[in-house]
Amino acid sequence: MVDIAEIAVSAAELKLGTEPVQGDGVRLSHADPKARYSLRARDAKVLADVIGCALPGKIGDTDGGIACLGPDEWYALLPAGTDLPRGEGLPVSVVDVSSRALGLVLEGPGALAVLSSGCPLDLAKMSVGRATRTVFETVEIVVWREADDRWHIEVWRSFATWLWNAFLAAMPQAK
Amino acid sequence: MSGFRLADGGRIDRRTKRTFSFDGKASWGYAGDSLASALLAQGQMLFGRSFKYHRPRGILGAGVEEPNALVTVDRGPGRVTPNLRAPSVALHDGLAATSQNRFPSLRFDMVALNDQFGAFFPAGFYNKTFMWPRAAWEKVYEPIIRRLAGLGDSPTTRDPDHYDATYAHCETLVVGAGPAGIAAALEAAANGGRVFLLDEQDEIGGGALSDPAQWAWLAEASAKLAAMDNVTVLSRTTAIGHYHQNFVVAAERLTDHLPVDAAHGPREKLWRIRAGEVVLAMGAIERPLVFEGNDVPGVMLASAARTFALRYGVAVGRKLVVMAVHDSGWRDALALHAAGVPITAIVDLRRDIAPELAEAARDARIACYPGYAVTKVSGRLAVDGVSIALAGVGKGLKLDCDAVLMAGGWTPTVHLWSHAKGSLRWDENWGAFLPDKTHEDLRCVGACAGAWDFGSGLSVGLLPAPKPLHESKAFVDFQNDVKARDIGLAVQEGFRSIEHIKRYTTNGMATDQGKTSNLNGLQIASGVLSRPVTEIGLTTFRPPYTPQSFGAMLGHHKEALFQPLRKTVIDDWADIQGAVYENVAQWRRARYFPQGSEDMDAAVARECRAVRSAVGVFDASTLGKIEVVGPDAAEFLNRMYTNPWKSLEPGRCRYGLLLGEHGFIIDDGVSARLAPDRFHLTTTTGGAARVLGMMEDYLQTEWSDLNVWLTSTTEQWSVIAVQGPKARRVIAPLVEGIDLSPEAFPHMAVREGQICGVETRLFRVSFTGELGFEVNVPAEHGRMVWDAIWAEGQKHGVTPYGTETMHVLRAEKGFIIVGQDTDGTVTPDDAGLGWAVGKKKPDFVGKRSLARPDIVAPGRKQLVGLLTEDPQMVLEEGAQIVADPNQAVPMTMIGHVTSSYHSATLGRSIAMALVAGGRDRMGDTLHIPMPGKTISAKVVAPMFYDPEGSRLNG
Amino acid sequence: MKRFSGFNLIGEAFRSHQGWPEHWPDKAPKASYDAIIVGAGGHGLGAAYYLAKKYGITNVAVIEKGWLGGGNTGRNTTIIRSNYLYDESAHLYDHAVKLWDGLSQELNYNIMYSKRGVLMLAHNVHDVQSFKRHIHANRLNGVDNEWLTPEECKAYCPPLDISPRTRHPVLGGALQRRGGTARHDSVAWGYARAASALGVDIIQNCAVTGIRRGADGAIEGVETERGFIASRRVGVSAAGSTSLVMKMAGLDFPLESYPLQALVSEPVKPIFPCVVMSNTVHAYMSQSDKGELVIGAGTDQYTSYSQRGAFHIVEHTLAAICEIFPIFTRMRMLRTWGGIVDVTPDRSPILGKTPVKGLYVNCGWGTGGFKATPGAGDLLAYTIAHDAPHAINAPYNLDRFRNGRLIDEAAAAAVAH
Amino acid sequence: MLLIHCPYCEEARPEVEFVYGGEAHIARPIDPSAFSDAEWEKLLYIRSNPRGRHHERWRHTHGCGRFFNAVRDTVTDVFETTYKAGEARK
Repeated sequence: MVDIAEIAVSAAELKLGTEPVQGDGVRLSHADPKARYSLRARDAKVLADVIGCALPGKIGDTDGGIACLGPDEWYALLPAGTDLPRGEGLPVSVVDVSSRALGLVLEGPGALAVLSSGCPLDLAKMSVGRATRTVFETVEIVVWREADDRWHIEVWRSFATWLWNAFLAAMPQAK
Repeated sequence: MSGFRLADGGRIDRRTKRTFSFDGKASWGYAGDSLASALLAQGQMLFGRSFKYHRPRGILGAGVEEPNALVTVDRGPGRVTPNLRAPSVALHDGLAATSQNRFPSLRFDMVALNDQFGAFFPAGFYNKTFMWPRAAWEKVYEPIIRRLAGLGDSPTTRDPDHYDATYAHCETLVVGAGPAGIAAALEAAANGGRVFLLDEQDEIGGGALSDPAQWAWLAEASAKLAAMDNVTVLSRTTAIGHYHQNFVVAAERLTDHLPVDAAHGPREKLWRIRAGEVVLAMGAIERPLVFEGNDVPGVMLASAARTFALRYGVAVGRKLVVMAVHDSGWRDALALHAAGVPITAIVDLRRDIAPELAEAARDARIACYPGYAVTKVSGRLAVDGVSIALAGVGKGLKLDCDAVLMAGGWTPTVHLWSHAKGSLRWDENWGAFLPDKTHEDLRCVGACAGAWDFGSGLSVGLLPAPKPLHESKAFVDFQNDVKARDIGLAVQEGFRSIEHIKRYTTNGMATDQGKTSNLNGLQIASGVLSRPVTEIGLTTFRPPYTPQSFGAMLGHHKEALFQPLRKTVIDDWADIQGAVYENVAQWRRARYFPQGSEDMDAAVARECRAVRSAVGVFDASTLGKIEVVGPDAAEFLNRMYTNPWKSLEPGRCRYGLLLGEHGFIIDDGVSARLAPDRFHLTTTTGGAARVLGMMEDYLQTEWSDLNVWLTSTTEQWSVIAVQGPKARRVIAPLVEGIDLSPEAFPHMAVREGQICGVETRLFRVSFTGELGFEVNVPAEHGRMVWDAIWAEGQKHGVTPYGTETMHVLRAEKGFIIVGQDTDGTVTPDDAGLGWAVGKKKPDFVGKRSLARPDIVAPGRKQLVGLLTEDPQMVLEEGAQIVADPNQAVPMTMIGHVTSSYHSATLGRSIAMALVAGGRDRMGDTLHIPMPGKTISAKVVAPMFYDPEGSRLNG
Repeated sequence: MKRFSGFNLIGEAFRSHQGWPEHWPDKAPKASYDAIIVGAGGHGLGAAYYLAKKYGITNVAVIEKGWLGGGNTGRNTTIIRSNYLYDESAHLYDHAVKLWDGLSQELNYNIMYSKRGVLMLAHNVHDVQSFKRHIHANRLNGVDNEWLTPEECKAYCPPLDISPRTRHPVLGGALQRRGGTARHDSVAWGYARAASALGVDIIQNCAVTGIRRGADGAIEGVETERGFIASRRVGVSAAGSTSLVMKMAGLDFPLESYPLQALVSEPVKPIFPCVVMSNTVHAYMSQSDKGELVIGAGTDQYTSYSQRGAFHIVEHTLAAICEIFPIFTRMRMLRTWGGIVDVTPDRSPILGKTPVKGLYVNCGWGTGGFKATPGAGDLLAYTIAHDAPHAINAPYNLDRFRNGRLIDEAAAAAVAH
Repeated sequence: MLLIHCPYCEEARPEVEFVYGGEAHIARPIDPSAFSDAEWEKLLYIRSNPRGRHHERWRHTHGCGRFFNAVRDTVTDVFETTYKAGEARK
């Protein structure tokens, strides 16, 4: 006789927490609000002139809140409200994506283990100050190592609830 | 000796008793026992019943190779696990195990009658019978076969346990923590890299756990490993498989060894490890010997008896006979003797025994029978003696005993090596395959590399016997009841390849995966065929190394975390309003908003009327959005879409139709030009990622000269559709900086400005046929703006509507939904969208395919409208259409209904359909045969409401 | 051929089964044949059998590079069904289902065809529309396929979780009662034995190394590891290796070969009474007569001949299985394996003539070839015997990739909106 | 899970970050309308599907986002090399 009890929590009932969660050796919280830009250009110099900021030159490097994600792509995490010039008519693309993603922060000695529970990169070898786009299981994220024990994770808004809860599930085991 | 527990020795903790039950009977053992050792200590010899004949079976091995002693462990509701190997089940307080595959009890099993009739069930018997009468196969034979098959019972309720998973990285991964693995780990760790050492047992040590002489060393090495920061030692962790580029997957068992009330956290953990170098130190497994009666409970591997005695302090009998063809059997016998286990005799097929072994046996007063073989084991539920004969056929004698130990030589564990596609070579000395070459950074050490001293011996598998092969009951695969004669029969019936023999006899396909049977099967086939083993082949090893729970494989992806469910920022509002949802791609969307006891039809009718007569609001945020920016943006879109884009002025919108290169519609959406070098594209909800990927493909690989970039903005913008004659009045008080007058802001225009104090891209577009706006605001403000529109809308009778209403409204206007009215085989012309194809454009994606012969041939299915003769009859979506309803099955179908609704606006049903040559059938009556009735409908243009579009321009 | 029957089985039991002859004698290749089939899978052996049985061509060789039935025939999850959407597909697969019925008796070999029903689950409105379309089309084509409510699905398959709280709630299902499974190895062996009895030579361990064409371009025979074998008619039924064989004949084919994985659990007592498929959740499962849960996993994303798939495919597959059937998380995976599936651009097979006279092809079955085994064999045999396709396989020509008349069942189920 | 060297990121990354893009070096013509049906069929559908060296496209979708080319042995799945889009066939 098969008897399948209903699940306690359904995917639809998962909640995105608002307050930080402190676990044993790891803390999960929301990052401060940010202005986010997707910046594109074949020639970094033209783009740098448009936005008036220096751009990191190598994929994975960051500089002043801007990460180089690809050969012609940068991702800027700037103080909320920052308004960048669009460079109209120039061979650049400046797109405001401030609302597209949410920033989550994992910090503490267990943070690496939480992130590694679903991210296949060798994150221990990632230097402080590096950033990259990657995945956590099937969800795309941008990982930014802000300090030895502090990781900033950018995730598209509608995936944040799942990711928050996946982190919560991994936290008790991450000591 | 008390019972079968030796007076001393072993790694068990004799001060700590553990109580457990087996088949409901209370029993006890010590901390450190396995279920098998604890039961053996109580004198239990009978552990299970075999798969096919239900023959009584005891313990064969002391590790994962065990084929017979399978039990079900019950840890409470939802926590029942079948088919666990008793030697691998750690004893804990409260452990409740039951035997399997017997009815009604282990000692008295009625199905064991099968054994009496075993002669009628040789290998492959089912292929030869159960064919007459034909109907009986389904009704009688198959149900009986199915009921008799299977081992334990499946769980029947939801598993309350959770599972963990992680990725891990190391420079060196060592699989197997026996002496060779530990040495390899220590060596690698000294170089400073990250080292993982995995072992499947409860504690590390491997073979050393059964050798007290090594315990001091083991303790020292364990301590040393534990003290090194760069070393991770995982016991109870089985390396399941080796995958490409040293990706090794392992499962760690976290709680099953603990009493239920002490088990917290995940039950198992999946380790997905990428290693620089992999060192396999997986050891070797002793082979049984194949002789008459080798499956009677009490006949087991010599190495198992050694482990039970020296690791667990249990004698497997009081009078043991060893049947060896290998030195290791003698060594084990001597070790057992030294530990106080009474060895009566050593029988060895070899005439020449190494003098030091023979001498030591003599000193131990063990009778030796060189040149002899066991020819028969007497006893049914337990051994009570063996017959032996010179060379198996000569003069015989009987020996009194209660257990028989088999020493048939050793098989290196090359499974993971083989997973990695490493090649194997046959080694005569081992009588087994050894690792040869690999293209991975992978090596074997210790016994699995063939680098271990077990002594020497024969590799015979089958012992010589007085009976001819076809009469013997000598088992090769114990669990699956494969006898040596079954292999003989397979060969006789023409099966020559080892893969055929395996599949025909099922040798090696049991839950032990052939760990003790593969090589013996191969040897026997080789003997019967008189061909060398290497010509018969080797069955390939596939992951997992041992059976692994589904739960461990899925890690966190269980229940609520199975897959993300995407929700918009307005979803919570819809939830409070009692919306009924539907899943679309990864999203959930409000389908309709029932009030009171309304069903879907009533709610949708009300929502439709509201939009047509007043105003409705709809959360369209899930639509895909792409920002296309750069000097060549218009040129790029012109190449991607079917229609012209270069002439579109900033501030205006255009419907875009996207084809695959095969010429069929794959997506559509309304897009806006915000500036000469900036477009805001929309895609379907489900197509967003696919369209972006496709566009990136063309941009990067075909037209890399274009200066244009694509950015997904799907989640940047919340989209609130405000539709209906009063739409302008609802948003007007909220909007700043945009002239909303029809003259300044016509249909298919876009303006940037502010709404409720935040920036907006305001589209004047309509998927409903009414005056309409789509308010795009940054998602962080989406809910606030929605609330404001909702509040303002109260003055105008605003009604929220869902996707179902959206579908009805657009169908009344004949707007298609890609994926519903198209199905991947529909061209623009088929869909009546020929107008959206730029005739003068020299090229666009898919254009060339539209000129293929079948695409331009007459008679293609074309999108039309259908009006049923009975206006209240709503056709079923997917219903098939025929011209002649009176034809016989199979009928000639000329099309199908793609969309069908009751239109509250029109007070009748409407439908869209793809019909062969449909546009030439306008006015014709076609037929839709349904079960028990045929519905007639007239072909009309797919436009049911406001064909002039006057309402759009209000 | 000694007849298989319960009576003979009992008779043989009294002489220890020493009277059973070889299923098929191991033959050395003759110098020439009237027809050669390349590839001794179920399809190729079936073609040889029907050539001999129905079309009177008995001087036939089946040549196989490895052991017969060792490719996809012996590696698939044995699902049989015919509830396809398009007329072309419904006719093709239903032709096969009709042959499955009674095949045990025809071959005098119990291939254990089990009509336990194939239930396809609908998880969203789009699935429902698509399945209804299938059901209506099937009904008018005379193919059984019926709609079940979630409760009826649950009654048909009790381990199914139909709670609306799951991530992909079950909204209903399409059930083909004649669908089911068969024992894959037995199909290959049954055809081999029956074909052999009709005079067909089965030649294993004999890889094709070349295809010889005459001055007029027509087929003259095949070069093999064991020498040249002449024949004016060669049918290629080589699944994942078809591209390679066709290249020997100078033909480039619209095929790509992908790794496909499958797995089974440990055997348990009967718990799962039918075949269930869920395209939306990506789960396919049945329980074998032996008691193993038989689970189809997905293909890897890249082409490969390695017969070795990636682990994350297994992870996703088992997560999907446990989502739909949550009672199975404690069941244990016993074996995984990989096959090589040949996939065409429209994921429908190619079955018919080729531009080379005397060269016929049966390929491109992707992940779904087992169910078509008797039909494909029969139609390939027909095409070889008549040098022209049967009406059922005529649409499955190579020309469709040129003229655009594709038969794209998967596209018809495509999701957008 | 394959480990793929991305020629842009200049490091080996896990397969799940990548999307396979089919056979490489099949260039779309400047003027498809000049192609015969047979030529168009070849471009759309005919694939070499070799046993051995295979030139193929990958996109580092969940990384740098770039398409690039690779040479992989389809029997062993071992990558011989990867190189940037636009570079000559290797």
